[in-house]
Amino acid sequence: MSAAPLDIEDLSAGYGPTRVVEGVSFSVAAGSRLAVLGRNGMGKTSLFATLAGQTKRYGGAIRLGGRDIAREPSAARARLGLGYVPQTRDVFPTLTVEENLFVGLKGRPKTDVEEAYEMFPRLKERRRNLGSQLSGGEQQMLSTARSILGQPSVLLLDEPLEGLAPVICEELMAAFARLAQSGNMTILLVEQRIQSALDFADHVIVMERGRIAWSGTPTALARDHDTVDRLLGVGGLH
Amino acid sequence: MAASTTQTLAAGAPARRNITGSLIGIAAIIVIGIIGYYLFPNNLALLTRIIATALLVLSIDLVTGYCGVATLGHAALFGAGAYAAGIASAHYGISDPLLMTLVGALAGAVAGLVSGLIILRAHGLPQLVLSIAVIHLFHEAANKASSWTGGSDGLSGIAPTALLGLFEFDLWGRTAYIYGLALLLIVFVLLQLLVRSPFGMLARGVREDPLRISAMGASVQSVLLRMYVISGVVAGIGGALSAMSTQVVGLDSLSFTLSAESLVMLVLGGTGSLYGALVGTVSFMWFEDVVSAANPFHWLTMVGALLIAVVLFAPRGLYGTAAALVQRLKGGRA
Amino acid sequence: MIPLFGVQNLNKSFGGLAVTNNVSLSLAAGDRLALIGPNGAGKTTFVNLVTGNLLPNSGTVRLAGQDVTRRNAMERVRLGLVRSFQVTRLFYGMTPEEHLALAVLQREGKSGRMVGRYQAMPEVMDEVRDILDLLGLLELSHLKVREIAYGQQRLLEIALALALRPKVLLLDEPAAGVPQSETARIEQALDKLPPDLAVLMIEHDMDLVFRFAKRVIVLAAGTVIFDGSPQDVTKDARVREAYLGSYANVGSAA
Amino acid sequence: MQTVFSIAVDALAYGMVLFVISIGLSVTMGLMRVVNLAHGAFAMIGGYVASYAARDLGLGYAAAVLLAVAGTVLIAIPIERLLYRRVYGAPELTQVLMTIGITFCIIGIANFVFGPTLKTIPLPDTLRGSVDLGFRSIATHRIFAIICGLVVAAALWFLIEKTAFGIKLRAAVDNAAMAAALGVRTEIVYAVSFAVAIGLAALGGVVGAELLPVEPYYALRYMVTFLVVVSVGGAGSIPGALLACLLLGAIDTTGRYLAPEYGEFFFYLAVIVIVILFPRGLAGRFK
Amino acid sequence: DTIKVGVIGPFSGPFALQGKNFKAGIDAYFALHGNTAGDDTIEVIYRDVPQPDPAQSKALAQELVVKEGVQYLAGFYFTPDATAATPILEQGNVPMVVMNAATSAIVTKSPYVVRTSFTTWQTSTPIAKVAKDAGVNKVISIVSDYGPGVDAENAFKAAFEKEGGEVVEAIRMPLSTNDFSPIMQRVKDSGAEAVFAFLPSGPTTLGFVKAFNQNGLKDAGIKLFAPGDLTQESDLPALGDQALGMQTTFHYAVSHDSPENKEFVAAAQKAIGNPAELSFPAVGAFDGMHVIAKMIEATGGEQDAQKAVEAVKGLSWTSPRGPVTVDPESRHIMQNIYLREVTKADDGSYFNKEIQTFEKQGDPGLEAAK
Ligand SMILES: Nc1ncnc2c1ncn2[C@@H]1O[C@H](COP(=O)(O)OP(=O)(O)OP(=O)(O)O)[C@@H](O)[C@H]1O
Ligand SMILES: Nc1ncnc2c1ncn2[C@@H]1O[C@H](COP(=O)(O)OP(=O)(O)OP(=O)(O)O)[C@@H](O)[C@H]1O
Ligand SMILES: CC(C)C[C@H](N)C(=O)O
Ligand SMILES: [Mg+2]
Ligand SMILES: [Mg+2]
Repeated sequence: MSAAPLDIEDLSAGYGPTRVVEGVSFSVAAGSRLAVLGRNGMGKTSLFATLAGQTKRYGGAIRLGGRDIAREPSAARARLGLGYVPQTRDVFPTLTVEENLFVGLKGRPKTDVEEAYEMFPRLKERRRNLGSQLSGGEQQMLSTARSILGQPSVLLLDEPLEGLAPVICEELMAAFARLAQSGNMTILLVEQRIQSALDFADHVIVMERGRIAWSGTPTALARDHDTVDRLLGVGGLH
Repeated sequence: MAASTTQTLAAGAPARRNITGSLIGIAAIIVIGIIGYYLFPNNLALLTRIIATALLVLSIDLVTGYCGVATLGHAALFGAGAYAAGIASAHYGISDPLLMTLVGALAGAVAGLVSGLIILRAHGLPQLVLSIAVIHLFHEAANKASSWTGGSDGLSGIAPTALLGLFEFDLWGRTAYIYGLALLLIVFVLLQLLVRSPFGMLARGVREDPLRISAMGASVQSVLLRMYVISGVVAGIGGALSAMSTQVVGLDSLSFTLSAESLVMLVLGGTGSLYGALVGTVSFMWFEDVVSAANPFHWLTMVGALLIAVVLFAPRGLYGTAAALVQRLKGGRA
Repeated sequence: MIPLFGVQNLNKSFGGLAVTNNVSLSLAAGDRLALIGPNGAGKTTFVNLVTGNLLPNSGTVRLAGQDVTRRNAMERVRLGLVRSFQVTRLFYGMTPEEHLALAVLQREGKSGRMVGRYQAMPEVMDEVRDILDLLGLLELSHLKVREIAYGQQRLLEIALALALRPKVLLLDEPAAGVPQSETARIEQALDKLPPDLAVLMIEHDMDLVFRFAKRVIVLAAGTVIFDGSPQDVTKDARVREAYLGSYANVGSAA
Repeated sequence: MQTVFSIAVDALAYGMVLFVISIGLSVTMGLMRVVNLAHGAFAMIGGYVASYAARDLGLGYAAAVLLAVAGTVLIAIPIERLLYRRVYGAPELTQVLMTIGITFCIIGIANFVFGPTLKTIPLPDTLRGSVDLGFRSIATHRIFAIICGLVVAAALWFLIEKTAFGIKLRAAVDNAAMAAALGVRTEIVYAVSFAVAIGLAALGGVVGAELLPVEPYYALRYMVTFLVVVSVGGAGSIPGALLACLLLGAIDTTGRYLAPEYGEFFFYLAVIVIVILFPRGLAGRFK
Repeated sequence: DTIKVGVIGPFSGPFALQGKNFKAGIDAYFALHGNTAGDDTIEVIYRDVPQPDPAQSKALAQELVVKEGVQYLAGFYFTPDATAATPILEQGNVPMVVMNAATSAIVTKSPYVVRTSFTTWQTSTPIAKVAKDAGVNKVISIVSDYGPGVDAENAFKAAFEKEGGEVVEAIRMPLSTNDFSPIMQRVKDSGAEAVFAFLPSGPTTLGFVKAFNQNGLKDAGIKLFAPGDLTQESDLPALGDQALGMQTTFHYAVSHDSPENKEFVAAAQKAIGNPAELSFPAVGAFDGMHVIAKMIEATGGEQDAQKAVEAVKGLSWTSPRGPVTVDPESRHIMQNIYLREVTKADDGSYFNKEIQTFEKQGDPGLEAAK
């Protein structure tokens, strides 16, 4: 069997003297869908940022398709197949929508942006607008589409549903599921809408103060009311 | 309850620390001032020049460090003070040092208002350009009004009378120095009160996000303009001090060069803190004096190297970096 | 009831794109209104027009009996119209305590004081602490905002709006980025708002919308396509198609 | 009427020379967001290299220009690696401090190596002398400068707006971390852009030397002029910079004809009016 | 004893070349006459004021007097810098020898000021006669808009009108001007037969002269007259052929043909390193040192400003520039002013060739001010 698309071991990271990710280890299989849950400020964003090479790693290994990338700069990781959609979206404000998408192409022909337009027709309508002129939801679409255009083998999505209309959320989650099921993309998802996350994922980890506090299947988590209360602070799921 | 004890601790501690901090600061200025007096009794003119410039740099800090207004034209406020005090003495016989200081402060305030009204019409780079335009206009105006200002030959004939009727402005510059030190202290104490006041906090808010400030119902323009006027008073006092101690005012006091140099001093020391302004001025001018005396022909390279070194090794400025280091050693982020 | 606030035939377009199309609506004291609609429907633009951050092409905005269409944002805030931002806008180098103190001082007309310190003003400090406590930010009150997690910044954003004691409050996606567990805090805060305050909330979190709103307006392509009760909105075919999708089923159950 | 034409020609020529010299700064300031006060210093280095090549080595004008551009870029590369790299993304004032420091050092070194006198770059015979326009004569060299300006403007505009490189550059500037997360090698993009900007500075230094002669203090003497035209145009915008140069060139030239004693007033008042009317610059990308 | 002399000048920055010339002149003096005067050794301390900056000049002057204990202040390239230091003289009992600053009034600021350079009035007056003699009646005056420029304009106008000529237009342009084409258009439109121009020595003169030639004024037969600042020797290599034939009046030309000057030039060129950099501030400094040496001799090394100044009033000697006298009344130097023409030497270099002498010129500026 080939190496796992993503495999991390004893990872720790943080800002200056404060550690916000501590001893995190997990491994995901090709085409799987992992949800990372946890309350505010528990380190989910920091974990993803560390994987993408944007937060200081203090120790531990990160392997992408078996290759150690822990010391690679962010751009090299991206070119090795890691896609990252940050929580803050980070649309390029002075580039047009289309130019934003071009940046995500990683050398593919420019015509391939059509793929993004298929996924989000709204973006096609706004293709000549600047990133800064987009509505909140449109920015979210753009950021997601931009990363997917790069055909990553592992895609990190930090709250991709934030600010999206319910219809779009459904369509988007369905699209993510299709991408994962096609087998060439492994998706890691942080999401506040727990139900959506559980519907989507085949495996869940819950973070608590930088560590993995719970790990298992969505069904197990849904049944484990204690954990849900304690770690997610949500009074039951619907 | 438990929560409320942590609150009182949290709120009380920094408050007390701040007050001790400012007392230490004031004491430090006095001590350094006195040491300067006894250590360099023959160099008081330089020390006085440093004080006058420090007032200008403090004044820039108010708008740049605290309000985030980029300016390369702040010498307009300083020069206005210098020329006003000088003209008062040379043309109108108002030669009492206290009165001259007052005239300088007023003129500085007016110049602050005028340049503020122009400079605050833009942000960022265009703002910087407005400030450059303003200083050039002031400069040209002073050059043109040569019957008042002496044009490029400089305004001479300034003869301040004895301070309080007792202390003459002597060759050694003792009176000028001590008077300057006193002015600096008073200004410094008042500014410390100012930057910690609600208004000071409002100004910091403007620096961080003006849109947010107006969404809170405060007028960004009015905050900035008020700060510009205050800044003008401070710079004007510096200008007046310079006019009194030099007894000549040159066009350089309204120049882009002076504006740029004093901004450099501020950044060197660290923006957004009054100490940074002082540390920056003293270290820059002292360094410049030493290297230019050591090698009058090629010292500029040394100053350039200093600036680069500061950016590389003390990116927040001399004071800012030192302060951050001390914080780090003490541990804790608060 | 006399409307506290209203807009008449408001229009705005960017280039050729009409983003706000003849929108009229009014709010009375005590209203709890949710403004929903697809992404890019023009909700944020609407808020910007109302607050004075954008100028309309035509139409009027009235507030507290005055025509404020040409007044700037600051003056509208002083008349009691306060907003929160969809993407947080905070003073990243300042602490939550300072944020709220500034807001309270500003509201009381004391923000121009050049001597004295807010820490020494008990009435300010008490209020600041109450608000921090309400939103669970007390422990963070002395951290720089750039050091606190995004979700908590969102809470501070709302705290700031509350501290200004508005008459009309516009909340642009207050719960976006706030985890479900913390959304409860926002609801708590909203519950404690003075009953005569009018609130307009833009939100994509339908759970929150349905718990909060007594009235829902749906905007699509800049046009109001629905104005009515939360019960009715899930039954409206156009809204279901344009916005709610299958949520309509879940939502009505909740 | 003849006078009007004549002034117009002067204005055009002056504006284009300004453009050639300052456009590189528009790239560093607008696109790389570095307030590069050392721009003039690199232009000056270009001038010195060309002067040395043409006068002391006896090379032809074209060869001297090429050598100046290549030489200046070569000198700039280590400076970029060691110093500029440290201030990308730093607060503007920190960049001001660093680049002023660099300027001081370059001035000091130039003064030491070449002495304080003017250095000229001898023109080839084809560019020497004047061309008769019928109603007046104009220095051939100025026509050359105008052509240079147009070519540079077009090429640069194409590079930045239309090529994949230009998009990556603009993305890296907007948000370097995000661009990297999308696989853009921001360091390389920056290094190349910096080299382009410096090459343009050197070219401008050489082509503009007839108007702004090369001497050690060049680096500071014209700093403000460059800063002003770039900002008035809107940093990062090629058409903006072109427009600003032509407009300010025209105002300056006319002012100097009509009322030279108020020349400075004219110029800076115009700057104030333009900035107030267009607070983002004539075609500004950014605030 | 060691007598210290403090020299303030622009040793770095845009005017570094002029400061360098101060030092060359002083070094040349020591090379030729030794660094002793009477039984005393002279030591020079340099302080840099790169651009006009009276506050800095005064602070440095004061430091030199009180801390370094200098007995003489000298140098001063810029007028405001000199003026700023004058209040120190009486209190400090220190004479000042101005080696360049060229505004007439400086010597009136204190009885302890002696000047060994020139004034702009002094150098700009004789050219009026030259112009008139060349048959020119209508002149347009173009000067840099600052003190010395205004002086030059007034001096020329006064003298030219006295000669019966007419200044049809007087233009003052900003110091920062670098494109002179529009000014040249003004000249064309004015109908003047000649241009009188003053620009401070340095980079801008190049652009001015080029603009004059390239805009067709030279070809149209319009003449250019100026005081020698415009054709400072150190600028000539850059001006090249453009300047050929230009006539200027000045107090000194490096090419001045006299044994004293040959000796001086040899020593000063050695001191400055690059011979092409030598120009007029060097001779002001050289003669300044001569005056200081005389003062030291007269006082026997004692610090007595009054006595020192008295001793040199009326002093005459043969300077590299020709015969000179310190006018006892004004303490300003009386000297010959020469009309020179830029000429190409056999070795291909350019020089100011003296073609006419106006002997024993005082400072008309002081009289005009009265
Ligand atoms: N730039 C930073 N500097 C210092 N501390 C930070 C920084 N960014 C985040 N932190 C801290 O790191 C911790 C983890 O933050 P992180 O953003 O990873 O949490 P999160 O789980 O993604 O939360 P949320 O659900 O609110 O997005 C928080 O305590 C936060 O205060
Ligand atoms: N300055 C602008 N120039 C051009 N188009 C703009 C500008 N600002 C907004 N738009 C467009 O107007 C439309 C409405 O934007 P708005 O931000 O109001 O949407 P919204 O309803 O708040 O959406 P979301 O729920 O996604 O935040 C969007 O399609 C957006 O791209
Ligand atoms: C013409 C120059 C030599 C005069 C000098 N700059 C002065 O201020 O007096
Ligand atoms: Mg997060
Ligand atoms: Mg929105």
